[in-house]
Amino acid sequence: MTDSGRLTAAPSATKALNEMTISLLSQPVNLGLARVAVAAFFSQLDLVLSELEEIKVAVSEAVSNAILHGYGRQPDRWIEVSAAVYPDWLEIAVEDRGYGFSGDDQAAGGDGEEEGGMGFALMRSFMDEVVLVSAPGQGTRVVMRKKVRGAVAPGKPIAGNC
Amino acid sequence: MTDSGRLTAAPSATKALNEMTISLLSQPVNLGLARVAVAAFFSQLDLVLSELEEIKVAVSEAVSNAILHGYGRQPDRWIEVSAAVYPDWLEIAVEDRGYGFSGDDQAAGGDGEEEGGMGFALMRSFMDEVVLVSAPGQGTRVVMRKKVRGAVAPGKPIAGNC
Amino acid sequence: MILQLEDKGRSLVARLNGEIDLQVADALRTALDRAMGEKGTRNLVLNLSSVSLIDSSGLGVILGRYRRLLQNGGRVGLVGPGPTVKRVLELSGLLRIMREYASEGEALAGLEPGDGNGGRGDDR
Amino acid sequence: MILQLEDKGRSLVARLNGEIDLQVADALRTALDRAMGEKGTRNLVLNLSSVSLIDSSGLGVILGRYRRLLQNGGRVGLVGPGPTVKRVLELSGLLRIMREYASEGEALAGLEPGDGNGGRGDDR
Ligand SMILES: Nc1ncnc2c1ncn2[C@@H]1O[C@H](COP(=O)(O)OP(=O)(O)O)[C@@H](O)[C@H]1O
Ligand SMILES: Nc1ncnc2c1ncn2[C@@H]1O[C@H](COP(=O)(O)OP(=O)(O)O)[C@@H](O)[C@H]1O
Repeated sequence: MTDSGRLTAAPSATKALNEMTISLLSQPVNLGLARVAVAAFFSQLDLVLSELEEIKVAVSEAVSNAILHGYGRQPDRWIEVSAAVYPDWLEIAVEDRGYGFSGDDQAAGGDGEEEGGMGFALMRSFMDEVVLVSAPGQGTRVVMRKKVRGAVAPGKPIAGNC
Repeated sequence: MTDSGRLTAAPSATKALNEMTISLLSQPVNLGLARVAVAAFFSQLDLVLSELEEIKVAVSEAVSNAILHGYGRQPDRWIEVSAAVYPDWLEIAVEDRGYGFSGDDQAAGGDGEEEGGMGFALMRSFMDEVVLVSAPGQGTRVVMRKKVRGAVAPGKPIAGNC
Repeated sequence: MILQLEDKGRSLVARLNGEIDLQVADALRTALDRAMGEKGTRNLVLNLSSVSLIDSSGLGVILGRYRRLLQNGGRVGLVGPGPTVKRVLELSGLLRIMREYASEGEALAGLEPGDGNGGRGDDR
Repeated sequence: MILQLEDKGRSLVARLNGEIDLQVADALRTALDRAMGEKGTRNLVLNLSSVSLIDSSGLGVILGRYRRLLQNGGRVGLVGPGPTVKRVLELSGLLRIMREYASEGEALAGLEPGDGNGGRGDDR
């Protein structure tokens, strides 16, 4: 977790140009809110539509995991989704205070009837780096980072539809 | 502030059916984010478009006040916008830890070249109750409540465009 | 916000777009004032049909331009606000001092009757 | 999510809409299974052209229906995914086991060749 050159799940040393955090209850109805808020936040950048769509899928996976695995579908727990803009990249963190898991669980991958550990595979495909910090009984924090072409110049208004 | 039958700025005694909080930096670029997040959150209710638009204006006014008056345009301070669904009403709270103001300032209304205390007038027109708690040097919390026709049955997915 | 400007004789037509709030108010004010200054605009027609939201920061910009033009006997006409934008204009009292027109054409005709008589014709 | 179902002989056409995630997965699964059970569906055509997002919960529903139908020799055809939905289908390997068709018509013809020969015709 502290290899140089690798993203740590701790806040970046570089100062964010803009950041936000949204706290939501662990209910599937709030998945759309998490996606919309993150996409709206990043609409200040000049992302292309497919990038925004990929970010939404990654957010969906991480928040679904918090609901399903972190909290075992308990509906009254809090999930924190934060997003930040840095000069050359963007960052999303999803955190729960739930069950957590050990490396073994993760290696084991999915356990559902119909799923097979696709969540992290999609997060890794759509973001440039995914770092996971989890401890059984303490919760899970997933930090995802995506490089943004060229320097980012925030200032575009955040649009009403995203 | 504690008259019975009046909204207090303290959390309601009734348990919210769903709630969320978004923390954002005191920058005008984040106004759209505040509006979109609140509108996305309430898209789980069966509001008509004009109600959502009115809610967005009220949020815009309260967050603009926090940026302009609460923090005097300092761009690196936090504003918390929370939203909650109750059986018969919805609630939005906007809070800053800025300058705050006394009753006199409020009575004085606007001070800008071109404005005239329109903010609270619009919040009051578009919401059913607006309660203000502010103390000089400590910050301001505005709680806005809107009745929702009939009982609210959350569960509609939060849509991607709002 | 995207702003489109069109010069029509002594009137300036400005077509506003999107959400007119604190985030865009400064840029909008500057752009309108520059265009009005360059062109010696007498009357301003604001086409609001593509405005999805306006708040008091946006109202402030309109009111400021209104006051500027009024000093030279000019006026501001509003075109095409959607229902909620119109409610905001009404509640703020702007529709008591500025008139709404059904189209840009009617606004231009109403603000500048006789096309060049100095704009002193009334449009009550 | 809005789901529209149309029965086409031994195939069921399901037109999905919106964001297919954990929030709608249960309802989608139930609706598809009920319709497939009632109609004795052999093949399923999923029209994804109005799907704006699919995540692994949505993939799970598709994969589950695929496995169910496979037991009786049936298959699933996919129609019209947008670029990002298609990427998700590719990355998950679903497009290695299910075929994409250019239209509902082609999917129906491909899955049920000869219209009633038992669906054992190939569509490689
Ligand atoms: N927030 C979390 N809390 C606890 N365990 C988690 C969390 N996120 C992921 N996991 C574990 O990692 C595994 C792999 O996750 P993922 O790749 O998303 O696939 P899936 O959700 O389909 O199992 C999960 O099955 C679970 O054991
Ligand atoms: N968050 C806040 N922090 C400090 N003062 C505030 C805040 N919100 C409102 N005020 C005070 O209340 C006054 C009236 O606000 P408002 O009705 O929105 O009109 P305007 O913003 O145009 O002045 C402001 O001028 C300011 O003095």
